[in-house]
Amino acid sequence: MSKALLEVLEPFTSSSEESDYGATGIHRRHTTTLDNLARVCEAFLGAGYIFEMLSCIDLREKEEIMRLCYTFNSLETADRHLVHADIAGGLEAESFEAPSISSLARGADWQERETFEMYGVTFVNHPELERLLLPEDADFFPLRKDFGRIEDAEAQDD
Amino acid sequence: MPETLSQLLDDSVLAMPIAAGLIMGALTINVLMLVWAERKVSAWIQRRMGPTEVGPFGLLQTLADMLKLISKQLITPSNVDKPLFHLAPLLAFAPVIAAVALMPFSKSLILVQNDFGLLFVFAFGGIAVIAIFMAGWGSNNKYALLGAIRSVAQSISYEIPLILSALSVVLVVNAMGFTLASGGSIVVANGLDLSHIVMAQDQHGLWFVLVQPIAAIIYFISALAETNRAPFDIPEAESELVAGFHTEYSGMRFSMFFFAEYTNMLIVSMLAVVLFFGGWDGPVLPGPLWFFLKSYMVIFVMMWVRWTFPRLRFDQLMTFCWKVMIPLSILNLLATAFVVAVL
Amino acid sequence: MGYFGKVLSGFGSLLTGMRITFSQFAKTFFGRKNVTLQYPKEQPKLAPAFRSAIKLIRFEETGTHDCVACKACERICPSYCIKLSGGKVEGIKKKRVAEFEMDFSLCSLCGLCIDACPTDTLEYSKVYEEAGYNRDWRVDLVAEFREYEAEFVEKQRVIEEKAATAKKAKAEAAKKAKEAKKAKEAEKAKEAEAEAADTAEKPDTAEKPPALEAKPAKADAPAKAEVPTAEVPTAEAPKS
Amino acid sequence: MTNAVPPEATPGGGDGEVYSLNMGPQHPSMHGVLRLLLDLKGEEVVKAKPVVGYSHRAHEKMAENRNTLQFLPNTSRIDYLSGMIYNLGYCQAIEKILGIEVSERAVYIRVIANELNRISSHLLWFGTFLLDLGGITPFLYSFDDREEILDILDQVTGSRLTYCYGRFGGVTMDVDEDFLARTTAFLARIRERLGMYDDLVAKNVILRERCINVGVISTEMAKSYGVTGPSLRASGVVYDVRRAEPYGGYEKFDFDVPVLHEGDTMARFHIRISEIEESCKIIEQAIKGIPEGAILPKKMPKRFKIPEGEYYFAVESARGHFGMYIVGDGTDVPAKLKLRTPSFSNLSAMPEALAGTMLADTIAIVGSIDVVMPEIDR
Repeated sequence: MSKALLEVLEPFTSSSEESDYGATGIHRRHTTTLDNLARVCEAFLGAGYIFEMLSCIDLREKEEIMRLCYTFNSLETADRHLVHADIAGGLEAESFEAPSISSLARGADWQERETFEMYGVTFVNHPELERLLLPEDADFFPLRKDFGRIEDAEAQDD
Repeated sequence: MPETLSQLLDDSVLAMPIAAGLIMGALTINVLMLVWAERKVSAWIQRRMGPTEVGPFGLLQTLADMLKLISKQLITPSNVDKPLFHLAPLLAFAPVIAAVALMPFSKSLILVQNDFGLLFVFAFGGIAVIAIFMAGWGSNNKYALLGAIRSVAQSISYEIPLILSALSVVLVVNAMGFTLASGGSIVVANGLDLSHIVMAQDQHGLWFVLVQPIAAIIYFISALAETNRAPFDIPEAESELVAGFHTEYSGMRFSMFFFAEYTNMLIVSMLAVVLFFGGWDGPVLPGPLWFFLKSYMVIFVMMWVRWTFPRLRFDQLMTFCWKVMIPLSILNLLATAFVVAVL
Repeated sequence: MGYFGKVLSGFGSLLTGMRITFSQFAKTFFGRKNVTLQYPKEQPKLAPAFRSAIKLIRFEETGTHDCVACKACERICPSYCIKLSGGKVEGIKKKRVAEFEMDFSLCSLCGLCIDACPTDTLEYSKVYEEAGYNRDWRVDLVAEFREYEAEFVEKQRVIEEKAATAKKAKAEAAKKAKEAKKAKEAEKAKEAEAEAADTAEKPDTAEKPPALEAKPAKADAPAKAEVPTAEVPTAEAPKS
Repeated sequence: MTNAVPPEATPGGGDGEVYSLNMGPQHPSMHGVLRLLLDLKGEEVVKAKPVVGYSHRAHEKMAENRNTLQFLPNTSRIDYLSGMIYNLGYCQAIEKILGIEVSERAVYIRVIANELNRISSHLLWFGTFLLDLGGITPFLYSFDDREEILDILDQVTGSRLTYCYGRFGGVTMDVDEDFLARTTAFLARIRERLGMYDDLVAKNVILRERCINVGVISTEMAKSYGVTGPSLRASGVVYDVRRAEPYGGYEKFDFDVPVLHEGDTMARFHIRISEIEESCKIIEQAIKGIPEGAILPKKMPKRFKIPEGEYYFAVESARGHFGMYIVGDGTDVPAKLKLRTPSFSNLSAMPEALAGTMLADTIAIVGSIDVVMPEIDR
């Protein structure tokens, strides 16, 4: 990881810490805000990194947030950066919104669609934010923690 | 003493039904054998066994398949153009029978003797295109329509080199002024008469494949395209068009297309034998047997080609036709004409 | 390479292809060798590791399985396709399985249950024609062992009784040995007082026999619990 | 997936020249259950829209409801064509998180199994790709070869497709001399066959016409879409997870990462064929160097609890970068397990790569990036 990139990232990230690559497979972890997400993404892509993965963690119950996790990786030497961006909102929150980065990294297009349908996170300015894997008329968000718990299913069976 | 079978039949009222029945029966058996052969050849090329269960060596497998197809319900999809949809298989089926009638199986075994046999065969071949287009258009299916459009463009394009290469042979026969001993009288060979072409080769002991090798190759490639055989099976390219023009057909209607396809193969290979491989000419064995043996050898090569190559793309197919085949066949024709004129 | 060169080399590549397919054709047609397995007529040779539906092992020594209904397999199964019940059986200490229902239509053949089994009584069967007319494919794995169960329980009871008596005997022997040792030690102390040079040999020889007797009894008891032997004479020999 | 014709697929501009064609999910050459909504102008593709999700099995949700060990059989079903690589990749991820030591012998066995699986996956791709182009015979030849691999793997794992061969800390079954001998014999065989395929297929003028300059994916485009695996290496980027982030003992082996710069279908074809050769090289070295020893650690914990934290481990599957993003919360059930599958990203680049091609090329291009639908849907 070059110093220059770190300096570019510095104003946009609220925290940035080294991670033990051997045990976690991640070199560095950053936390940013939704407003700065696009800047962070731009910085990484500008430094020749590729957008690798977008995921989401449902932490509504514990921390009242929906956490977006982006990883960026360098193709030349393994250098994986995990970027967190939290969307505030508890269990009762109606909607979750985040800026889309699909115009910067086109690979994010489908991954954002998947996150949208699985977690109900709306990506603003996404070119066609519609369901990817699930039927178009599905009105649930399967990967949220309160969906399809085994206890619920068992209770239903009984 | 009637000279040919057709003359024998001319004397009888039953001539037409008998001839038609003979042809139908022979062709049905031929198609059954060809489908079996295709499956066996493909299996052997692919290190498999092919049909083995029904009958000896699986010979009756196609018969069983045919019975199955006949007994199937005829499905007519709801939004098809009914007249076209129903007529197309018949139209594909009829001209191939007519074309076979013109073939000279031996000197005396010719069902219909015609001075312009070659032209008739090509003319009947042209009708098949209409049938395919009717099937594709009438099916009201995009895949079928695409297949039909491709088929029309392909057949019409490839007819040109096909005819041009055959024309080279006709030119040789006509210009060389072969004289044929026919029924006691001497006639000058007519290049458009199929039996005359054979007799010209027969009497001089020279197959035209040696005289016109380029024409033979062009003829063979164009014949593959004419019969929609791989690598030119673009009208029914199953990897993109499912089954092309006969996507919507099933049961007996489908088997009629199937029948036409395999009979077409027989016709073009018979014509190849007539034009380039000396027809019924051959030692020991009777003429018709030689004729069929040679035809089946040509068909074997067609099958061999089919199970070896990937398929061309549509635009490449047309490019190949217009930029390679047609210039080459014209060049060949001009060269032939030049040589013939000089000699 | 001009126009004709291209056409010719293309044509050449086609001929190469045809040569290859013809050589394969010849191998099948003239060499009479194909790669097909005519399945219903020929049976495939199953690898020794072949994984199919699980079954209970029939141990040679006992003539039956050794499932103790611990439910480790039921807990680990990712498809939740194992349901078993069982427990204490009258007369013997060992727990035994009563019902072992396995839904093969759900099983994914991962083998985690086999890894989890503490008594190693599960193995893959060699059934490979797994087809049926409906989806209900629940199999009672202990069904084939039921008729042996009473016999096994009886044998096990005998073994356990013997083990119990052996244990008693062993305990008594140990007690005796202890007493003997104490006596010897007392003696030894006395002797040590009397004679310092002779002490080393005597207690050794005196201690050995009880130790030998106690050891096999100790080692045998757990071994038998795991793999109970039907014919006991070999196991009995050291005890009597 | 109900609307047959989305609004944008209806004829544009009112000229009636553009029509939509629905390819799949039931179509002879759509790999698995891919559906392509094509807007065509004659034979030319104006717009292609892949519709996926027909084989969605909620692997990620299942991971959140099972403990780490129970998720093991799922892994080889994510991509059933390189199930071994996924299976062992998952094992390696958990081992790295928990710091479980893998014996040297197990590492070598895993490498052999992985590479055999990679070859079998590439052979299957070779066959089906040729099938897409209308060549049926090479398909059966390659399946004949693949059958041999399946037999070899069957001998040691007991199954032919969904292996579930790995365990945390090693593998389930040890290999014997017979296995190694068969593998060596297979390497000789496949090398000879590759020569044959080269003559029969790669040099064939029809195939070359069909493949060269068809479906070009530029380096920039590949990077932007996160295309990985052979498709990325055909576009001129030397990126192989086995090289970039060596895992599972790959650092011990000497192999090349083939790379071509054309980015077209033919380049992808050649990359996969060279990868089969490289895999052969790796297997050869592994067979030569395989040490004696145990295949599983003696003492293993019953439960594999993932410490609190976030982990990302990647392996190189036959199709590219397969990443597992695991979030642990101290229990043995992961709080989150995201599977970053290569085909997902590779297919997402397709709308752009397909626009402006011919209908027949569409099949060739989708075939050449080697998508496996269950892997996309998960």
